[in-house]
Formats: sequence, structure tokens, C-alpha cells
Amino acid sequence: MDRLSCPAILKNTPKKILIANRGEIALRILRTAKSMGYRVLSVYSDVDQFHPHVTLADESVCVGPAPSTESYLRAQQIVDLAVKHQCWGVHPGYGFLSENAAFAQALTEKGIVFIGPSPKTISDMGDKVSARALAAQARVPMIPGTQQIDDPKKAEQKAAEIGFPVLIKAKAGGGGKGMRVVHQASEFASAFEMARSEALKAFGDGGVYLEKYLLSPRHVEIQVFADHHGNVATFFDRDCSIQRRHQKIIEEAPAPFLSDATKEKMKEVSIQLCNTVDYRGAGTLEFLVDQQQQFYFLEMNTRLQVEHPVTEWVTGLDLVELQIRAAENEVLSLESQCQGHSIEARIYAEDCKAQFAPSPGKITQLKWPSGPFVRVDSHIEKGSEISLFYDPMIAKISTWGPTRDKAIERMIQALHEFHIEGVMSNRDFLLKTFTTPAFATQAPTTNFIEKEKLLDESGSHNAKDIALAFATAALSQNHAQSSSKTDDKGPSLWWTSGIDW
Amino acid sequence: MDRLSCPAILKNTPKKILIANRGEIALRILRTAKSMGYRVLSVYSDVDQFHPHVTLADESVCVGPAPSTESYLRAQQIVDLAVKHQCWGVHPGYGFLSENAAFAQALTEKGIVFIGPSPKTISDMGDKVSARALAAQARVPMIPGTQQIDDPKKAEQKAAEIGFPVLIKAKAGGGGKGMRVVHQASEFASAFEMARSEALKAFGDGGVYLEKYLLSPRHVEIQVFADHHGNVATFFDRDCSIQRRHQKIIEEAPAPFLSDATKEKMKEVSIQLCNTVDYRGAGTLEFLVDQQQQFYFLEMNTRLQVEHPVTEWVTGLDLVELQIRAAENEVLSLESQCQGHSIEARIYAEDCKAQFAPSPGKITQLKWPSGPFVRVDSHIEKGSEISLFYDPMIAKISTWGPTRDKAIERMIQALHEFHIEGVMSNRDFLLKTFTTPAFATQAPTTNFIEKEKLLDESGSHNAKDIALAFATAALSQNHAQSSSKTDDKGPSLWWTSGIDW
Amino acid sequence: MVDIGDRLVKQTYLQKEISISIDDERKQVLVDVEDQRFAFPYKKQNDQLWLFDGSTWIRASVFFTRQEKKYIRLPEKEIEILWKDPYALSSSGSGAAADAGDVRAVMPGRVVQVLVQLNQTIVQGQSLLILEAMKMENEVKAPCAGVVKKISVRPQDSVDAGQALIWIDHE
Amino acid sequence: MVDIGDRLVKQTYLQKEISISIDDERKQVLVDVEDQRFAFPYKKQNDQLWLFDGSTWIRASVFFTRQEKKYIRLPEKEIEILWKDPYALSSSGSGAAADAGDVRAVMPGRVVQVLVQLNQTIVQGQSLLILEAMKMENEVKAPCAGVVKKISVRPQDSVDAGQALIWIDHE
Repeated sequence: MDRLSCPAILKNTPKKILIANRGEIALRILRTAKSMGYRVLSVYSDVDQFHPHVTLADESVCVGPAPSTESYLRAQQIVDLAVKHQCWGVHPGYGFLSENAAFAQALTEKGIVFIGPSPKTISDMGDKVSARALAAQARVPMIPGTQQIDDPKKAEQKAAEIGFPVLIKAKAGGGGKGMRVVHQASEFASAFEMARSEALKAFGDGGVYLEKYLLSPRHVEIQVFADHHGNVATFFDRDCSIQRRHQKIIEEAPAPFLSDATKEKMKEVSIQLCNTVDYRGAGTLEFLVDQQQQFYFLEMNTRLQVEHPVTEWVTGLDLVELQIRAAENEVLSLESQCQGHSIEARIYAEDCKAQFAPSPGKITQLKWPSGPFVRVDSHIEKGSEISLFYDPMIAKISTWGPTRDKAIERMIQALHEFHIEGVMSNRDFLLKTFTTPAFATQAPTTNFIEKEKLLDESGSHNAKDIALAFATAALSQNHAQSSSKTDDKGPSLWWTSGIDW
Repeated sequence: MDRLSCPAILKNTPKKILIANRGEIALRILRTAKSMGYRVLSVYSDVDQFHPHVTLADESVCVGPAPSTESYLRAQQIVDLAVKHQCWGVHPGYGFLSENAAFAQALTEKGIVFIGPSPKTISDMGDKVSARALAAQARVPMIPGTQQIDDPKKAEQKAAEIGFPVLIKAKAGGGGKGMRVVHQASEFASAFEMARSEALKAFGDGGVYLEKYLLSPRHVEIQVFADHHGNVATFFDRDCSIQRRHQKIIEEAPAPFLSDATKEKMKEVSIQLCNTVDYRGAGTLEFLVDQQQQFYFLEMNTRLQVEHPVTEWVTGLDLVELQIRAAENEVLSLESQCQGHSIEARIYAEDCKAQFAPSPGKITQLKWPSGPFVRVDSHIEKGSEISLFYDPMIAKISTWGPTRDKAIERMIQALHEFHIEGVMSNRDFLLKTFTTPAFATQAPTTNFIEKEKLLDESGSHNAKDIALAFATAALSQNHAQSSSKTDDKGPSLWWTSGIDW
Repeated sequence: MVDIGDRLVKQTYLQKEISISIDDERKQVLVDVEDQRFAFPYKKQNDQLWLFDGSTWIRASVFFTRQEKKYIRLPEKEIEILWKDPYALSSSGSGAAADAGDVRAVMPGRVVQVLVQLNQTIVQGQSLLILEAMKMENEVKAPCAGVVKKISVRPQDSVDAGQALIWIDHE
Repeated sequence: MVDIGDRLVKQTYLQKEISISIDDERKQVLVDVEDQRFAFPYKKQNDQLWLFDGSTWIRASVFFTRQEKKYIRLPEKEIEILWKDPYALSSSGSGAAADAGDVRAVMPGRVVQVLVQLNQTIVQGQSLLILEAMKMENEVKAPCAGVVKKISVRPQDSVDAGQALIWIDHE
């Protein structure tokens, strides 16, 4: 099959990219790599054996059982695989090894391209404390806070200086993991110990630091991109304020209700930081923005973000393609325009009424939305098992529109069409969020869910809906037992109880 | 649920739109109408009872058995329904009643909005002969041809004047239906009679006319749009050259390898024609373009085209939304920009190796492609029955890219991911077309399929692929009989034959 | 209240009394919510259940079940209901049985089939036997996990309301 | 050629001889295409068949079947093959049976079950009886539509290659 002009061909054998990830992002990377003409080698854990990132790949190798630490996190084994299979490059996706400097270093030493920034940048920015230092050096506004603090006593003193509420954050944490809010001095000591042990368990590094905790701030981030020839650009901003348990569930681009002046400043400081660290590839600077639109540096992710589709919608760019071409040492023209508005909703297999506890299980029915300016990123299909080994995110639904209102309307229609059986999902919760009047008219904030009481028992249902619900329950109870699989036969088995004799 | 500002609310009860169509276009219209806040009433034939345009509608009414003439084509009954259910408007989609002037007239008389041009324009442009007259009046370049001709003798004489090969076209035909090529004078008489009887059967109107038949021309069309206040615009061009049996299978926007000068002239004459007939709503002027980029008027479709998604991709517009807002008498600002390139492939349930004969049946497995800049318009799902009552088109897959090459690469990857079982489809044929070198480098023409020998037996398969195929056949033969439905049990039943005793 | 046929199921929803009955012949479900009565035609096709809600056919699906909680998805909303399953006299239930493991017939009927053997370990909710009562076959499910210690009926036996069927040792 | 197990199937593809055999224990399919031998591990999961093609697991699916033609979809191409079904001695086939309706055993085996009655009308391809040969049960399918006029065997009978089983009147 003759490929169009593209760098993927080396002495007419296609170069091979190893995808060191799973789920929707592995499929996302595979789609771009294959359409650019690269051969794809996917690694998988045994429970992921028939996932699309394996069955659509050119080659695949099982790297271990389900637990991440015994499969997707086995850095050395994956490096050896990349060498053994003569891979040109490795794409780490997000999470897992994507911000593991040692992994990037090991690959580089074997002459294999790590599709991402340099190992040094990864370690500098991966360590929350050194990242803050570099950001400060690049004159990026900082939240009052401390370097890594180990001595509880000194920590308590610093906390008082900063003023409560104060945040205890894991040095190696990120993505909403490894952080703990302390509202009063009395709770500080115990919270400090717990935060350290959690950090050690989750990230293998118990180091923590303190930070001022802003009340209902907004979470806005800037997408940055740089090639290996000093060209740096930002691909506009994203708002990721709406979160549950500190994890993003709704993201949009551009950030709504934010002045151009603020955005311009954010862009400036982001480019400054990139130049300071000679940044390469895709990255994201995350900021907290207060009511006065003052913004403070939160952290820098030296990888592709889960929410990158909203930026692709408004710019027409393929960020994975740019990552690969940057890694190919191409000089990239990084101009882009931001047009219209895009929103992404993360679909989680979880029970929103039970503190968003994951809801594992086998998917027995699945219908995806589609149509104009609707995009679905997902690796699951009817019959897939959702296990507790991995993050319970099963899909991202994103929409675009010429205006924010249009993007919202399309998202609501898409969520109405989305149907899943076999696991609980946050579909209804997302619908409530998008249809709350405040969502369309006010800037989202990190406490939007509490403020809008989205978790309170929704209003009472009307009699007809209740009747429909019980009719459905009765029929499916019956349908499940009626042995006959043929269509259209009436129910043969039927429960009887509470008969008035 | 509070709706955003939109015209859909009248004295705070949502206006109702009746969708007089089925399949993917009915779902397409429902998606936009619902996201704009309208209530949707869908009509359906009994075989379509559980199609998404019914189950996602607010209301639905069965209008008859499967045959179109007894259901979707029963104009009067649908008008009565629209009145009975106090519908604000009716959207006809494409095909069926979309170019039936009497239907539009009947609705207008009942005070119900026909979402489309005026009945007069529909009948003027629907009749190929009067359409040509109006186009000539608007100084649109015409192919040498005749008005309606009934007398076979005169027709034969005219054919000789125009010169063979000559086309006999049904007055009320369109969409590649009701046309017959005659290569020599000797064949003319019989062909003339057959064309008339076919036209009568298909369109209820036996009138035919003659037209010069261009050799391997290109088929380029201009999307026009006008509101009810005299604002007229074109939303760029589309190439629909690649056809089988005179029906389009691949369309793209903008038309590749076509000079700006030619496009500019086409745009000009299109606007002239719209002004001549005081056109309203969405429409398409179809042209034949010869090797010297001379273009000739072919016909005007006074409706939304099947291939409208490619125009939506490159402009960011929602053409169904614009149709509804035009019908709401809104003053529309019709500026738009054409950005990047988009390609659409029509997926047909057909056997390409048997002259594209339709392949009806029950769909037993279905996987849709997805990801960045990939869109699927389809009404079918696993378990759907593809019947012979309707057009065998089961889906449209469209992609966008910053360049034509990128759009092609994404289409190839999407087609690789598309999987369907239970019916034959043109997937493999489409893949051959898109991966033929000529597709990426030359302008498509209406004889592209013959020229590139796409129907010839594809090259021989290598031994491994043959082995995989027979392994699959053996296993599925076995898998189908092995009664046990549990996973992972080895095969228990197995054919034996031709044993060497 | 007019008796809407002999197969009436009573449930409750937020203290509201709900009664449901499926009418096989006319293929519709009758539901009374307090004083309002609804009749929804239904059809099973393509391995899915469809209900006519008065304006259009909707997909009727229980998308998740946890013990007695059933989660139902309607076109634009989801509803969680409690669905009392009369035969599973859950140990905490107020069933007449003195001991949770003592499974008795709820009404007169005929034993169609016994699905378990002596000393077989069973899980809660597992089907134990099929009772045919008033022209319908119903699976009797285990109210608790344990080991089948006594089976006091054989296929074709007719049984009376309250008559002992199976005894499960669940210590 | 080394005998690769007792359940070998011979087919042809464009005059090339193909032989296939499924190895239950090691759960792999062995396929000889002319002189090349391929071994593909297989697995059935989620109601789908998967084959390891030497580099990755691919979905193995026959997406359409028409009489003896099977259409197979591989990751990036589709292949059409002819699959001779030995038991359906199609009337036009060169089978030994003088008359199409005369269904005989192809090899020695044991009648497990007779699936049709006398005077029952049957369609082509319908399963008539189950023969057990060499530890495998195979359904014998009707070579043509018609009415079952003679059944010359009963369950548990052992039969010889060529022995008459059923006679279908297909005038």
C-alpha cells in the first residue's frame, strides 16, 4: 500500500513506534501513527489482550498480568522490548511512564526516541518543588507555598505562615492525586503524616510540600508546544475547573469568561518557562485563577493531556502527529487559530451517588453518539470488562460549535444518545451539570458541583416516568427469564406475589 | 430543562418539527432539531419501528408498511398528520418527498412551514427541462441538449444533431436515476422507449429529454444557501465524480485540482440562478466539468444533499440548522471560510463483485471508526435488518484534515477500523479506491473506477493471508456449532472430510 | 380498585404504592401509580425491549442492578427504584419462615423441576426449583447461601401455600 | 507430509491445496498452503474468535457466507474463499450418491441422534442427524430440500462408510 509523502518510511521499511500505554489514549496514538504510515507495536497486560490498541496494532507483546506495577509500569522490560523489536520511538501517552525521567533516559541511551521532552525536563518539571523553582525563575506567578518539607514541626509553622486552609501536596503527585486539604491548625499534624505515607505508596516518593489553598478558584491551563529547533508556541487555553475528587470531568477550550489580557499574560509566562527549560514537544502549564483573574502556577505536565481533544477541535491540529514530527526533529511551523468552542465530558464507570465509587462489570449494551462535530475517544465495546485495575474512565465525548452555547447543545444531545448497560456511569450526572442554567451563563469553578448542589437527590419524578420505570423493571425481569430468544413472543414467566386471595 | 436562547420556543411550548424521512438523514435532522430545542415528530414504516429516528424522537407515528409508496411517499397522509399534531414545520430530508412541489404546496396552504424552497422553485427546478430553461436564462453554461421530446422520430433526429454518445434523461429523474447512455444511432429507438417506461415507473412521469454525453467528465457541485430576505451565498464546492451505476460513492470538499478561476465562475453563475428564481434555503447546482475545465449545468437539487457533511467539515456550519433558521424567517449572515479538506465515503450493503447488487440481511456485528476528525452518519446498529425496500446506503463516513492527503490518510485508517458482519459491503472496494496512487495525485473523474481497473480481481493474496482465511473459516464453522456459549472452551464439534484412510 | 387481571405485582416507590401487571394477549403493561393508571404497549425485538410511552417507542432498559435496586434509563433521565423480589425471603426479610434457610411455597402450585441436589453448596439468589402456579412457572431462588440439607418435594408433586420445599444449612 | 493429527480438512484455493487442522489441546490451528505451514494460536472470548497471526491478535471473522463462498475479513484486506462442506453432497456435486436425496455416511461412525421424522419437509442445509466419527460429532445436513421418505438408522446404530442413512424425496 503506497504511503503518501511522510517521514515514517526509512529506507522503505516503515519505522516502528512502541505505544507504552493502554485504553483510549493507546488507541488515540495508534490511529495517528498508523495514518502517518508508521508500524505500531502495542504492549498489553493479559486482561487487555483483545483491546483495540492490540488488535489494530501491527505487532503486540504481553508485558504481564493486570496490575500496572507488573505490566505497564515495568519500565526496563519495555525498554528491552523496544530494543529487541528495533523500534524507532516510544510514545508514553499520559499517566503510567509518561513522566518517568529514568524511562526516557534509558530509551535515549539505547538510541530509541522518547516521544516527549528531554529526560532532564521531565525530572525537573515532574518534581513539584523544582518545577516551582524553575517557574519562579521564569517569573511565572506562584501561589504562596514551601519547598519539600520533611520535619512536621517546621511544616506546621510554615502552614501557619501561609494561612489556612492549606494544601499538603505530594512532590511526585499530579492529576489530582496525592493532595490533602487542611482547614485548621489542629488537623495539620495527622494530615501531614497521612499525606506522606499516601505519596510514598502512590508514587514511591514520600516528599510533600505546602501550598496556599484558594477558595473555589478556576483551573485554567495553557497548551504549549515546541520543536527541537527553538520554535515555541501556545495552542490557546483550556478550562478544567469542573472536577470531582480533584479529578477533571469536564474540560473546554477556549477558557470561557476569561479576559484576553489574562490569557495573553498566561501565554507569555508559559513561553518564558518553555524557553527557560528549553522545552520540547507537547506540554501543559496548569494555573489556578482566582475571582480577580489573578493566576498562579500549579504544575507543568510534560506530556499530552487527557483533554487534548478540545484543543484539537478549536485549532484543527493533531497533537499526537505534532509530537511525532517534533521527535523526528522536523522544523515545525506552529501557527494556529482558535475557532469556535469545544467541550469534553469524561465518561466514568462509577456510582455518582456513592462518592463516585468505581463500578466495575461487563458491558452488556453500548450505543455511542455521533453526527456533526461530535467525537468519541474510547477503547471499550459491548462485552468489554471494566476492571478495578485501571482508571475507571471508559470514554471521552467531545463536541465543537461556532459558539459555546452550540457546543453545549450538541453535548447534551450526544449524552442523550449515549447508552450503556452493565455498569453505572456518570452520564446522568454530566447531563445535570450541562443543563444547569449556571453552566451556560457563569464561569465554571472547582466547587461548581457543590455550589450547584448537583449531587443532591434530583427532584421527584413525575408519575408517568415512575410508571415507565416499573413497567421496564417488570418486563426485563420477565424478559431475562423467558427462555425463548425469539423476538416478539409475549412473556411466558411472570412473578406473582402479594396476591390478594 | 431550560433551553438556551433559540427560536424553538413559541409561547414557551417548544415548536414541533415533523421529519418526513427515514434512515441516516432522519437521524441527522433529529439531532440538530433536538439540540436547537424543537420537539421532533418522526414518521416511520413498520419495518423502521425501532430505528433511532423513532426511538430518539419526542413523538412518532407509523405511516404504513415498508414499501415507500405506501408509507414515506404518502404525501397527503403526512400533511394531515402535521396538521393533526400541530407541527410548526416539516423537514423532508433528501429523496422521498423532498422535491415534491405538491407536498410543499399542501403544507404551505395548511399554514405549516415546508423547510425548503418555495413550491414554485421546487417544481421549476425539479423539472429538468424548465430547470435548463431557467439556467440558460441566468446565463449558466449548458450542455447541448433538447427540451422534453415525446416523438421517437424527432428524438432520433435530434440525437444525431447533438452527436453520440447521447444521454436520454428522465424529466423528473435525478440522483443518477432515470438516465440511459446510447452509444450509436442503431441502439437509439429501443433505448428511447425503455427510458420513458422506466421514468414513468420510477417518478410517475414518463417525460424524457436528450443531452450530449461527455466522456469521463468530472462532477463538481456548488452548495448555495439563501435566507428569505434576499441574502444569497455559496458554501464552496464539492467533487462527486467517483460514482458507480451513476450514483455517488465518494465526495469531497473543496473540489481538488480545480482552478480558482473556474470555481469563481461557477460561484457567480450559481448566485445568478438563485437570484433569477428568488431561491430560498439550501440548494445545490451540479455541473459536469470537462478536461479543459469548461463546466456545464447538469441540474439543481432544491434540497439538502447526501454529501452535505463534507461542506460542514470545511466550513464549521450546520446546514440543517441554517435550513431551520431560514424557515424561521431569520435574517442570516452567510459568511463562511473554507478550511482544510474533507472526504466522505458512502458505505453500501452491496456486493461490488456482482455489479454492486444490494446485499440485504441482518447485521450480526458492527464496529464504527472514531477519533480525531472522523464522523459517522448512520442509523443502523448490531441487529438491524437491511431490507430491499430502501436504498442500501447504511452509513456515511467522513473525515477532515488540514490537507487533502491528511483527510485521505484518516479515511483509510477509519475504513480499516470499520467492521461489519452479516451483509456484504463496499468497504474493501472503497479501501482499494483510496489507496490507488492516482486518487492522491490526479483529479477524480466519473470513469475513475474503470480507468483504475478497481473492479478487476485484486492481486493474489500471499500464503499467510490465505492460511489465515482458511483458519478463520475452519474455526468459525466450528465456533458456530460448538453449542457452548462460554468463552475460551476449545472446539468440541469438528467437520472431518476427505480423510486419508 | 378494579382487579386488572390475576397477575398483579405490588411494589412501593417513596411510600407510593405501585401495582404492575403484564397483559400477554394485548402485549401491554398496566401500571397504577397511586390513583393514575398507565398502559404501555411493549414489544421485544432485536434482543431488546421497547415500550410505547404514549408518544413514541422508547428503549426500556434496566442498565444496572444491585441487590434490590434497579437503575432504569428513560430517554432523558435515569430513575433508581427498589424492586422487591417476593420469593427471595431475604434473611432480614419479614417472611413467615422462622429460619432463613427454610424455603416454603408462597402459594399453591406444582413442582415442575428441582434444580439442586442434596449437599450442593448454593449462593444467595441461586434458583432452587421451578414452581408452576396459576399457569406461570416461577423460579424459587435461594434466600441465602449455604448447603442444601433437605429436599422435601419431587417433580410433579403439588404443593400448598407454606408447604416446606427445601432447607438450606447456612451456619 | 507428516500427518498433523487425525482431524485434517482439505480444501482448495485457486488450485492450491490447503489443509487445515485444529489442535484442541494446544488451542492452535495448523494450516498448510502448498509447502508452507502456518500455526496460529486461537482464543474465543466475548463471543468472538481471535487469532494470533504471528505479530498480534486479530479478529478472525467470516463476515458473510453465500452457499460455499465464505468472505473473510483480515486487518487490512478481505479474502473470498470456497469452503467445501463434505457432508452436504450438493445435488450438482460429484458425490458418490446416485440420487441427490440419497444421504449416506462418508465414513464409519455411530448415529448419535436423528433430528427429523418421516414425512417431514426439510430445506437444503438443514441438519438431519448427528453422526459421531472418531471422537467428533458431526451434523449431517440435507443436500437438497424435500420430504424425508426413509430413515434407515436409529440412535446408537453404528454405520459404515457409504451406508444409507436417510432418503429425501425432492421431486
